[in-house]
Amino acid sequence: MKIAVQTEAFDLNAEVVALYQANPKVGAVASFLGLVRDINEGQGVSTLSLEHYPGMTEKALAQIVEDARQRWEVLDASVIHRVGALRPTDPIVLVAVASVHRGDAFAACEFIMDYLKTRAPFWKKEATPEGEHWVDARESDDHAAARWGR
Amino acid sequence: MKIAVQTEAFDLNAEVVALYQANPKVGAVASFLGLVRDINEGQGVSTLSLEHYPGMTEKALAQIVEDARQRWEVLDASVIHRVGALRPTDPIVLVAVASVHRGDAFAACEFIMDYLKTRAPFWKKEATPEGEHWVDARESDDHAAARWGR
Amino acid sequence: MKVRLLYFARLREVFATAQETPETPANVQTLADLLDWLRQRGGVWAEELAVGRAYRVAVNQDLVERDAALHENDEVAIFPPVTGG
Amino acid sequence: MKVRLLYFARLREVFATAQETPETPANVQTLADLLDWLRQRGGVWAEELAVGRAYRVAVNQDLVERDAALHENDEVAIFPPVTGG
Repeated sequence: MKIAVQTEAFDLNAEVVALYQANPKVGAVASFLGLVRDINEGQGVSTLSLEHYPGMTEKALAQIVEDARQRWEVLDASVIHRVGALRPTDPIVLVAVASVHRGDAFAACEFIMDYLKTRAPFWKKEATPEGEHWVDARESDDHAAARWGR
Repeated sequence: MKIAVQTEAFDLNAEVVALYQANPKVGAVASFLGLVRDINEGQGVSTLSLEHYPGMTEKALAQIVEDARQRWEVLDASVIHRVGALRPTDPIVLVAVASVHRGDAFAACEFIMDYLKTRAPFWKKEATPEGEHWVDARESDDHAAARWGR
Repeated sequence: MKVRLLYFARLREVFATAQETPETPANVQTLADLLDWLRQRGGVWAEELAVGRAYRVAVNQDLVERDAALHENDEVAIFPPVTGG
Repeated sequence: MKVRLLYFARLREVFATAQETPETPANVQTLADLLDWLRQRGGVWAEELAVGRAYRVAVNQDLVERDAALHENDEVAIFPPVTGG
């Protein structure tokens, strides 16, 4: 299991290969890449700054992955989240889950993303030509996490 | 949209980057990698041969992706399936879907995989130290596809 | 009518042929008729294509039901349930 | 009792502080008590920490409910709803 919070970009291929190459039981790897969207749609370049709570972040992410392991057959998993200054089309987060079958891999990967969105202490601030503002939490993220039950 | 059937390995990173780098609307890429499992668990190396129906395969995959586009907001998608001789830990199939939000990306990616498993004309033959046999279709794959309704 | 028949995977091996282009009798109008005609060959044809056996048929590269109509020069592929992915 | 208070994101900016280590009065036994005590500072403290405002609290890096008990040297973090991913 790999949990990382970092400013650097990550290599999707390297992370996914690391989950399966040493384990011939792995039949499925589901992965998710979250990217900075250009919500201004070309109206000037916007940037995003990501802040986090060092220590709690890693603990929260490890707990979310552990929760996923309790629910589905997870052979290995990686969660990498970037912090610092990012621009449109930059990758923000990678979640990858290796399992025997695809159903477990998909479910665990989506579960981890939904919980990360509502429980991992990251905050986004957006800078546009009109000024800076903190990004609001989305109610739809609470709904997405709630549908997994407890 | 990219649909490919090929003997060569593919580059997960290159395929995923191609889905988002030119489109700053993309906020989410869900991807799936299917791999050859070593079902003999070390009891001698097994190999898998994949046969397909040229022409129909590409048509069936394009139709499955089109069906996904009708159901979810899909900005772009790639499906690459290998044929020929493969060994344990070799990637067999890649499905990657780019969308604005993660819910659409996850659903469309899993839908494409479920339909590919039941509608795209590929067949696996396995060679083990005990001999060769065609891999049986799994009833669980029919159930997985059926849950999406029509 | 002339149709192009393709066989894949295990059925290609059992029938010992990958394709043929037979001239079918006039009473072969639908896929069901064609399957009846093939079963009359007996042996592995009767066995593998028996009603209730798990196989799939595509006409012109689309999966179809047994009542599909056939036309001159159609490409009809008969194969086991697929196992890709 | 001494607790370590951390503020993040918008609340860090509004409170104009990232952390403090106050000595709380004896009647502060739970997180709810601590929040009451902070609200007594008035101004942005009363406003941002008002009951019903959307903020989260973690004690020793676990998200907790308002009735959580506090202990000497606990790390208490107060922050807006998270927006990562």
